[in-house]
Amino acid sequence: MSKPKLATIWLDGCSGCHMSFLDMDELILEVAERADLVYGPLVDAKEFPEGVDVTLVEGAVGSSEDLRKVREVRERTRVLVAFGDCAVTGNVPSLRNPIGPRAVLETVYLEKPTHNAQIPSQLVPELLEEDLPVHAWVPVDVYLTGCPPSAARIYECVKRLLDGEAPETVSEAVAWKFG
Amino acid sequence: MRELGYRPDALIEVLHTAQEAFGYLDAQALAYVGDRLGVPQSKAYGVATFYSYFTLEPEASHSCVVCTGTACYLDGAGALVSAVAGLLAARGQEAAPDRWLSLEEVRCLGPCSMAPVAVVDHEVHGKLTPPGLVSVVESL
Amino acid sequence: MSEVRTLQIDGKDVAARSDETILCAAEENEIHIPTLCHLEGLSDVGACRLCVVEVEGTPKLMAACTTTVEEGMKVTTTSERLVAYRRRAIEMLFVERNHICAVCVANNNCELQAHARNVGLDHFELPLMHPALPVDASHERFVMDHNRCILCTRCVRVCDEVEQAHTWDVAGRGTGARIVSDLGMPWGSSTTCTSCGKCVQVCPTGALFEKGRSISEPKARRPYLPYLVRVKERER
Amino acid sequence: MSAAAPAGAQPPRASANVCQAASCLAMGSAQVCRALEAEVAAAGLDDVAVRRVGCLGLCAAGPLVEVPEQGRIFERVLPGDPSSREGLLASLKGEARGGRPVASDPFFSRQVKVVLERCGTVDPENIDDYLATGGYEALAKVAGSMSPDEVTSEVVKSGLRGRGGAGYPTGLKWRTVAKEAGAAGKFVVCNADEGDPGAFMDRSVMESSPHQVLEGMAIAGYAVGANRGYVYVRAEYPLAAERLALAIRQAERRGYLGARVAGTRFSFHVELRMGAGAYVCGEETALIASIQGERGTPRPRPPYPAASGLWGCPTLINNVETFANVPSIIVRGGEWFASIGTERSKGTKVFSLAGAVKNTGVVEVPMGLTLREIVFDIGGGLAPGRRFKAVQTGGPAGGCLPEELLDMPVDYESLTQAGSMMGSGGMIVMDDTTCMVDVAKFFMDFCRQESCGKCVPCRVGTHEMWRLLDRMTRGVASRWDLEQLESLAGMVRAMSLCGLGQGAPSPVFSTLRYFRDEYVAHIDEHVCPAGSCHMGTAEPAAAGVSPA
Repeated sequence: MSKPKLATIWLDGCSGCHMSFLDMDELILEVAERADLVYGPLVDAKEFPEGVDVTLVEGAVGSSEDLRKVREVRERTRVLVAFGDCAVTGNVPSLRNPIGPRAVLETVYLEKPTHNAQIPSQLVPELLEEDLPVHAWVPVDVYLTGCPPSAARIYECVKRLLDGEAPETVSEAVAWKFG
Repeated sequence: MRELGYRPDALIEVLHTAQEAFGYLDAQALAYVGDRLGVPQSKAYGVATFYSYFTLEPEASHSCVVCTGTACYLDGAGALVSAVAGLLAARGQEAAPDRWLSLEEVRCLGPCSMAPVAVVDHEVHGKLTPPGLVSVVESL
Repeated sequence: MSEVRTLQIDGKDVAARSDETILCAAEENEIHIPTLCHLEGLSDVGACRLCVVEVEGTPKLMAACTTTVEEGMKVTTTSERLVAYRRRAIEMLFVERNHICAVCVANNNCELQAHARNVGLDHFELPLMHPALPVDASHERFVMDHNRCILCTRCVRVCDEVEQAHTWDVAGRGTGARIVSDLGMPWGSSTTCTSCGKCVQVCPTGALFEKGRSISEPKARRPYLPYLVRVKERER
Repeated sequence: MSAAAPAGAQPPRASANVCQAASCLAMGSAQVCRALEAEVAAAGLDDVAVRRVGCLGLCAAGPLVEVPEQGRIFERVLPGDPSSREGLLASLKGEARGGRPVASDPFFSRQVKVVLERCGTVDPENIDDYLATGGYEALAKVAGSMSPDEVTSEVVKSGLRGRGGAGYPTGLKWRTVAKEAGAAGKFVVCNADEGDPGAFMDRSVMESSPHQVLEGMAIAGYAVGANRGYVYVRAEYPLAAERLALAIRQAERRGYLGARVAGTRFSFHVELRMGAGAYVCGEETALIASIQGERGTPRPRPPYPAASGLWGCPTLINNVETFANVPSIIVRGGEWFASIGTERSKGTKVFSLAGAVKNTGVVEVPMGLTLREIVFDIGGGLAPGRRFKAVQTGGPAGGCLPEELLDMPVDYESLTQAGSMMGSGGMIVMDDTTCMVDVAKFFMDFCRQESCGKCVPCRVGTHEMWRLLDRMTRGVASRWDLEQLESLAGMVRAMSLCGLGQGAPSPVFSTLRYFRDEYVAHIDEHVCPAGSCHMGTAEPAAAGVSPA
């Protein structure tokens, strides 16, 4: 029997959750043993593969590209984990919501720069009107809160899911706090 | 205020009177009223902002109050509001400090049998159509 | 004079004074009912609704902090329905303003955050409202961050009832309600604020805080309120 | 001001009673009155009196003028149109023609008037008119020859229940307040903050017979041992407030209010307090806060105002219509009152009929009449070509009742069982062009704007329910949104602090109960069956919250 497929993806967030994931120390070897890490910032794969068992989604959905990715991930994943506060609530990236994307772009690219002030329009995805949690767009199976979630809780969550535990019981087991 | 005996419970009555006299309640009026009635400033401000009848902004020269009670709503009060709002937008006067007209919505004025109803400068107009209300307003 | 009443809370027979609230009676008997707007030493307003309990024979849920005990009362403090409703109420408090725990001065010292954890709230079903709210840092020592305010009015009550300055009150209504100082001007320009800091002390979240505090830095909780109230009562 | 005949003069042969209530006034009935006076004088009809009276009921056809001697009501008597007065003038001359015959017209003949007895017959600005029709007799009788307990017993016997909404037995409430010690005094408060959109009965009563309300309050004051009363009138009713203020002054001058009521040792002072635009102040604890000059935020009950109300004193709060019933109960007896209506809902109820019904206006019917009788017989049904869909009762805390319930008797219990409520008496008829999801959204928008913001279930819950309903009416909602709506509705009803929040989900519940198919059509098919919602082309994956 082949090993379950594990993927991670980094959307609108600071990558702190991925850092925390790496912070598992030697336990990461156990995860590597238990699963095939098929996609993520740590893996050299261009395309998000089909038939993934568990995907950890870090970050909120802030741009058209984030949205395209998260929909693709949802289609190709059995158990989707909203990984960290940005994915769960929008968290820091969502601080822009009260003022809207236009104001953010103007402040960052037009008012603040000392030279060559212009809003980039090529090769960068468009910002969505609001920066929203993952479950605003696609169904989420497990919410792993924390900014970031501790390595121990990430391990706990991944291990249980790889063991085939139901997402509901995993959710209960790893429920913690925001922040 | 003298009539009401400088009691804290007269706050709403006094604010009514002050608004009638000055058209709106500015910080000075609120501070004065609070002081004389023995009501803390923050409480006077809290009361003035709780009730929709009180306004902390200067009044426009004319007012158009569209009733959006149930009967009026069902009979097209929304279209009345948009028609006047459209007129205001066309005149570019909705945000000027010395505004020409204030457009407000109010919940049920009571003459439901005349729905939809609007009150233009304190005069009640019933069974209105959007062009009808616009012509009333334009004649001001 | 108060008399003794006997009642049942969660099946346990308890005795209480006739002027005591259900919350009081429960606390004395080590039965913990979640609270947020309640704070010992301040009057109760029954606003946060977290402490609602079921009372046999009453179809309505009663706020434990404002309902006095009655002879023979049968009170249930925890049921599936109550837990679900409390959870929803906490969720509502989160979504109506910008509570971003990760960057909040009260992170790990916040009663709202603790409640969310206690009821296992791990995401919001309701969409976040993301209102644009100001942060008032005009006071020389303190800051009022409306993004974190849950309108529990502890600050309003402590300022009115204990400090008796009545600098704070609530303005507006509905989701537009805001805590204001004096005539809605910046806190720093308040002529009534004594800068006593009691409001900062009683704030359950990170809405009121001392300048210079960093995220997650524990705030010293000083249980001075019951003492102050006793002193005031003695004076009277 | 009034054309009431001076004492000793010949009573007029005929009179033109011109309605001076808000709705007819807005159509120009003050000018009609003046024009009529001139025309009557010009025609040399010196035995005809032109009188200013209160509401004649059929507001749809105003300005209204009644010629009681001929039993006829003339409609749309317009100030600028002398031809609209031809039939009326002929009638005043003694010809029986034109107008609407009161005796045979079901709008008038099916009504039973207790509260509205004097509406449209007395000049609301003249206490003599009120006195001439037996006004203040009940108060004089009570203060002169009855014990407080006898008064309360009479009210208990009548079976009168609160007309403001919930239907709490009035006599019981009086007894509770009467039993309180009230060392620092007691208060009687008249709740005239008629805030339900689409309800205007209380306005009509205050504008048409203000003394009747004051008399009821004074009797209540005597019964419960209170010497001070407040009438809390909503700011949107300036005419009602003006007439009440005038009535208070007149009654004080004549000794029916003030230090020695009707020459007895009982004193009762009434003050008028104006609201300032806050629906929640109809809730009794919020109303108390507002009278005290505070923000109108409710507080948890108990303690009930009967034990601790205004300034902590025992306080009796009843609404306008409840008080207006009291003088008749005293004069004619509780048993007489109890003989009208049904087993558990005694007496009559005043309704304001509005919406898609022909005869909009104010009507008073015995409890237990069916909705069909009210809407179709009295109300005259709908405009030709329109189909009845629902009738909304009870305001924002009430519900929408469908066609299959038209034969339901109108009483407190039946309405509550059907998922609506009696409320204060607003009745809005809706036809097939009205979308029930949109109606639910309308009421939720109202509640969200009127929520005081004190408790979180109401403050946030009404906003969230409105948002979900708004999504539905725009055609972008999912089944998940519907689930959320139902879940929120249950939570807000159970958890809110006061009646506003507890009642806010009711229109949602009742429309879901009777018109669920309309919700489903909006969600599954993006179609508004009534054709009133502007359904945009479905947004690409709207940012709703999807299920876990």
